[in-house]
Amino acid sequence: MMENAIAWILIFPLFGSVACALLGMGNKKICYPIAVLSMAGSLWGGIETLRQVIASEVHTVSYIFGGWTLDKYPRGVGIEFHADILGILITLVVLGVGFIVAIYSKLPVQDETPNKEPLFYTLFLLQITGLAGICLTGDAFNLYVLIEVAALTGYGLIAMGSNRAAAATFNYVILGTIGASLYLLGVGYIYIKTGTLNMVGIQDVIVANGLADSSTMQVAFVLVGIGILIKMAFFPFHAWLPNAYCNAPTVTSSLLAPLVTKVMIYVMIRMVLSVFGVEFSFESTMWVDVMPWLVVVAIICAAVMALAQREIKRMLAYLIVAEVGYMVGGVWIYNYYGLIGSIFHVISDACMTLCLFLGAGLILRKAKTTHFDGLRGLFSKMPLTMTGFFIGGFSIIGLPPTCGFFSKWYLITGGMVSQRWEYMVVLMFSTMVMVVLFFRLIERIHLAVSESGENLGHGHGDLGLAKEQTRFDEGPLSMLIPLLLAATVVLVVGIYNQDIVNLIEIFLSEFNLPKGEGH
Amino acid sequence: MFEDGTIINELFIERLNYFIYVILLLIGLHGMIAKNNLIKKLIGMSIFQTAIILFYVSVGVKEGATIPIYLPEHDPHGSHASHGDENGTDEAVHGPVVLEAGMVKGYANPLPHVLMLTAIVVGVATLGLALALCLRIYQGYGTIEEDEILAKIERQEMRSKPSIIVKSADSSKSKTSGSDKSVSKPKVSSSTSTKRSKARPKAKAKIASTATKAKTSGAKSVSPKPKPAASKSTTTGTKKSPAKPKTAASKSTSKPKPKSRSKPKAKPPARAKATSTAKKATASKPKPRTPKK
Amino acid sequence: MGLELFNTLILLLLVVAALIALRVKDLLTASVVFAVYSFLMCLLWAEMGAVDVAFTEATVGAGISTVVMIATIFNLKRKSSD
Amino acid sequence: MKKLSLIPVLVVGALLIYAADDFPEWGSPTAPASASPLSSHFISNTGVDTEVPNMVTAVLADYRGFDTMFETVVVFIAGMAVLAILKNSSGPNSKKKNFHIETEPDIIVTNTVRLLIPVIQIFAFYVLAHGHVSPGGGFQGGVVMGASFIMIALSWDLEKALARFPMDRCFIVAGLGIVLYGGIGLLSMFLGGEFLDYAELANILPVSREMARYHAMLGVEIGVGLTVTAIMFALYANLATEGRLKGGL
Repeated sequence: MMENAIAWILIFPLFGSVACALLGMGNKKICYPIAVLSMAGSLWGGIETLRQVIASEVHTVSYIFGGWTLDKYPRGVGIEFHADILGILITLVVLGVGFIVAIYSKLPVQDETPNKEPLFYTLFLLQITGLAGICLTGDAFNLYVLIEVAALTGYGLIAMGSNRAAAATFNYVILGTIGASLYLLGVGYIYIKTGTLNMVGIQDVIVANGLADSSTMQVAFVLVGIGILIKMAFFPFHAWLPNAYCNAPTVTSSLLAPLVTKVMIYVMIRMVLSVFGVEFSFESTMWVDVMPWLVVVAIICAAVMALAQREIKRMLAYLIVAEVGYMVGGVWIYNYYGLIGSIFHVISDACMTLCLFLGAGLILRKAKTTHFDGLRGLFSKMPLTMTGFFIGGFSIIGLPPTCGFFSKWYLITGGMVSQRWEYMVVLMFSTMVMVVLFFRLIERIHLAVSESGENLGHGHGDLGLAKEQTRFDEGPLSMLIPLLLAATVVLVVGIYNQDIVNLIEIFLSEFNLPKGEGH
Repeated sequence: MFEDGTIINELFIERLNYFIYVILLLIGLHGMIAKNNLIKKLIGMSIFQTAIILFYVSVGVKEGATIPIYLPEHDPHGSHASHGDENGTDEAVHGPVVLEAGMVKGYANPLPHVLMLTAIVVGVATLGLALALCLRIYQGYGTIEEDEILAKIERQEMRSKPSIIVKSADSSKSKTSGSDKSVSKPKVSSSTSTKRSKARPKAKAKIASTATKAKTSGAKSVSPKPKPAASKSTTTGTKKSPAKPKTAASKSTSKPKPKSRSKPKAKPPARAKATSTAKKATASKPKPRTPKK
Repeated sequence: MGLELFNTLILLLLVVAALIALRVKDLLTASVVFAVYSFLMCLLWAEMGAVDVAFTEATVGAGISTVVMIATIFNLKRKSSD
Repeated sequence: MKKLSLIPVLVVGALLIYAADDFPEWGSPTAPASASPLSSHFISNTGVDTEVPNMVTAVLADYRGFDTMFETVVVFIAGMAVLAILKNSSGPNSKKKNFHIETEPDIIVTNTVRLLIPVIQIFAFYVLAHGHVSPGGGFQGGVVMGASFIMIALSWDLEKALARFPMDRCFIVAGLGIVLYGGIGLLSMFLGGEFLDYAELANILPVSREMARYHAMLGVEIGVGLTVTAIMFALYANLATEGRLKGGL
C-alpha cells in the first residue's frame, strides 16, 4: 500500500467519481461524502509520496505503471510517474485545494446546480484526477491525455452555469483545443527527432544526439510553449479565462481559478527544465530575449484591465492573468532566484486565489451580488468572511507575513540579480495597481463610504444602511470553515516559507542556473 | 531556404504527406478562428485534429514494412500450435521469440498508431461536448452565429446592469459598461463582431423578431439576484444608461422581476413561465434598437 | 507506383473536401462532406499501414461524428452565414 | 478582420514548413522514431511479453494501458458533461417540434434494420474480442455496438431504442466499464505488482504471466467497450433531443 501511494493519489478520485456517478443516481446526498472522503484519501497519498520523495536519495519517486520496470525493459516502454520535489509539491497544492473546495461545495452545489449533484461531483473528482496526474506524469503523451481530462471536465463544470457560461465555455473549448492540439503537435515533433515520449528519455536523447540546433526541435519547443501559454491564459491568449470563470458556478470557479493556470505554469517549468533542459531552453532559443518583454506587456495590460472591472469575480479573473505574467516572467528572466520565486509563487498564488474565490462565493451567497456597489458595509455583516477574503487580498498585494510577500520577494530578487529592470518595474507597477484595487474594496466593504465620498460611518445606525444590513450574518459554517482554513494556509505558507524554499532549492540544485548577473 | 528548388521538389514530391498535413492543419486552424458559425468552427476543429493525426501516422510509416500485426511465422500462437504438433518439445510450447533486428524492419512502428487511437477518442469526446454547448447556446440565444450571440450578450448585460446598480440602497453613479465589455470580450470573436456590426441593417429585421427571445434570457440573468428595491430600481437604471431605448427595455425588465423575486431559486420551467409574460408584454412593440457601437 | 498515385490523389481530394466542408453554407452538406473527408482520411491511413487508426476513424470520424453532428444540426438552424 | 485571422495561421504555417526541412527521410527505417529502442522493443518483444499478435492492441492496452484508461475516462467525461450541460436546460429557443409528423416507421427500413442489427452486434463483439489478432479492439467494437443502438433510434424512434437501453442504465454501464478497467488494475496492484501490472494476475489465473497479460487485456478491452457503447448512444440520444430524451431525429 505504501509503495503504491503515488498511484493512490489518482485511484481515489477516479474511483470516487465513478462511485458518485453510479451511487449518486439512487441517492444524491451520498455524493458529497464520497467526494470529501476520496479527496482526503488522495491527500493522504500525496503526503505519503512527499515523505517518500524527501526520504529518497535522488529526491524522486519513479513509478512505472504496468510493471515495465527499468531493470528489464527500456525506459519509456511503460508509462512512468516521475515525482520530483517540484511535482509532488504542486500535486499537494492541487489536492489541498481540491480538499478544501470539496468541503466548501456542499451548499453552493445544491443551490446552483440542483439535481445535478452526481454529475457535478463526478466531474469535480475527475478534474482533480486530471490535474494531479498532470503534475506527476513523466510521459509527454500521457500529459496530453491528462490535460484533455482536466480540460473536458473543466468545460463541463463551467457550462453548468447560465447560458452566458455556455457561450463563454464555447470560446474556452475552441482556444483550449487549439492549445492542447499545438502541444500534441509539439510532442509529435519531439517524437520524430528523439523517438521516445518519456520525459527523462527525451532529455537524454537531446543531450546525447546534440539536437539543440535542430530546427525541428526548435519548432517543437515553440509549439509546446505556445500550446501551454494558451492553456495558462498568458496575456494575448487570455480571452477565454475571464468570461469562463465569472459565469461559472461558485464551486467551479473556486476550483478552477486557483489550479488550472498554475498547473499549466508548472508544466511549462517542467518542460523547460527537465524535458528540453536548461541549455536548450535558455541558450538555444530566443525565448529569453523575447519573453520578458511579452511578460511586461501582459502584466501591464492585465493590471489595467483589472482596474477597469467593477465586479469582484471579473476583477479576480484579470488578477489571475496578471499573476500568470509574474510567474512566466520569473521563469524567463533565467535566474536561480527568479525560478524559486516562480515556483513558490505557483504555490502561494494557488492558496491566495483559493482564498479570494471562496470569499467571493460567500459574498455572492449572502449579498446576492459581487458587483462593487453591492458590497457596502459588508464587514460589519460578515467580519470573518471579510477577514479571510482580505488575507487573500493582502497576499496578492504582497504584504508580510502572507505567502505572497515572500514569493514576490524572490521574483524581485531574481529580476535584480539578472538585471531585468523592466520586469522589476512592472512588478512594482502591478503591485501598486493591486494596492489600489484592494484598498478601494476595503474602503467600500469596511468603511461603508458611498460613491460620492460621503462617509456613512461603520455601518451603524441609520447612516444610509438599513437595519438588516448591519446585522451580524455570516455564511453557513460548511463554507466559512474552508475559507478560514484557506486563509490560515496562506499565513502558514508565509510563515514557514523558508522550509518550502529549502525544498525548492533542493530541486533546483541539480540544474545549472545562473545565480549571478547576466546570462 | 524556400527559394531552393530542391526543397520545393522534396516538399511536393517526396514529402507530400507532410506538406498536405500542414495545409489541412492551416485550413482547420483558419476555420476555427475565422468562421462565424459555431458548427463550422467545430468542423474546423475536427479537420485540425485530423491533420495532426495524419502527421503522427506519417511519422510511423516505414518503407517496405507491413502493418504492425505479426505475420503467421512470427505469431506467438500460430507458431506455437504448429510446432507443438510437430515435436511437442518444451521450447515449442514457449513459441514466441524475440524478433531479430532484420525482422523488426519488416513491421511499421506501432507507437504512433496507439497514440493516435487515443487522440481520435479525445477528439470525438471534445466534439460531442462542444455540440452540446452549441445546443445550449442556441437555447439561450436563438442563434449559433458568433456575432449575433455577442450582440445579444452585450444587450443583455446592458439591461441587467441597472438591477445590479440598485443593489446598493442609495443611487450610485452608473458606470461605463462599454469599456468593461470591450475589455472582457474574447479576442478571437471581438474581431469578427466589429466587422459584423457594420452589416447590421440587414440583420435588423431578424433582431426585431428575436428580440423577445433575448429579453427573456435577459430577465433570466436578472432573476437569480432578487432585490427588494427592484421595481423602483429599473426606472433609475434606465435613466443611467442614456443610449438605451427607454420604453421597451424598462418594461421588459420590470415585468418579470416580481415573479422571479418571489422564488429566487426557481427552476428553469418556472423561470420560463415568468419570461413568457415578458414576451407577451413586449411582443407588440416595434424595436428601434441599434447596437451601441 | 500505383499506390503512390493513389496516395497523391487522396491527399489532393482531402484538401478539396476540407475546403468544401468549411465553405459550403448548408450545415447539413458541410457535415456530410466532412464525413467524406473522414473516410478519405481513413483510406489514406489504411494505405499507410495504420489499420487500427483507419478502423477507428471509419467508425468514429465517418460514422458517429457525422451522426451526432447531424442530430445536433437537426435541432439548430441549418443555414450558416459563412 | 477576417484577413487578420490569417496572420496566426500563416505564422504557424511558416513555422511548420520551416521544420519540415529538418525531418528525417520519408519512411526511412533508420529515422529516430522508427529506429528508437522503444519502437524496436515493441516490435520485437510484444510476442514474448504478452503473446498478443497485434502490436497495436498490446501497446494500447498493456504497455500504455494507463493512457488508455484515461482515454476511456475522457469518453466517460464527455457523456457526463453532455448530460450536465443539457439536463433541464430547454430554454425559450428550443426548436419547436410542431413539424413532427406522426408516421409509422418505414416498413422497408425497419425490416432491413431488423436483419442488420444482429449482424452488426455480432460484428461488434467480434471486433472487440478479436482485437488481439486483427485490427480492432474495445474502442472500435464499442463504437460499432453503440452505432447499432443509434440505428434502432434512427429507423424506429428514440423511444424504442431507449426502451432497450434506458439512459440511466447507459451511465451504469459506462461507469462499470471504468470500474472493470480500473478494477483489473487495482486487483493486480493488490496481488503485489504496480497498478495495471496484469502479469500479477497469474497468481489467481491458471496461466503463465504472459498469458495473464493476454487475458487481462481482453478484460480491459471489454471495459473500454462497455463505456464506449453506452456513451456513444447517450451522446446521440442527448444531442438529438436537447437532453429531453423525447422526440428527436
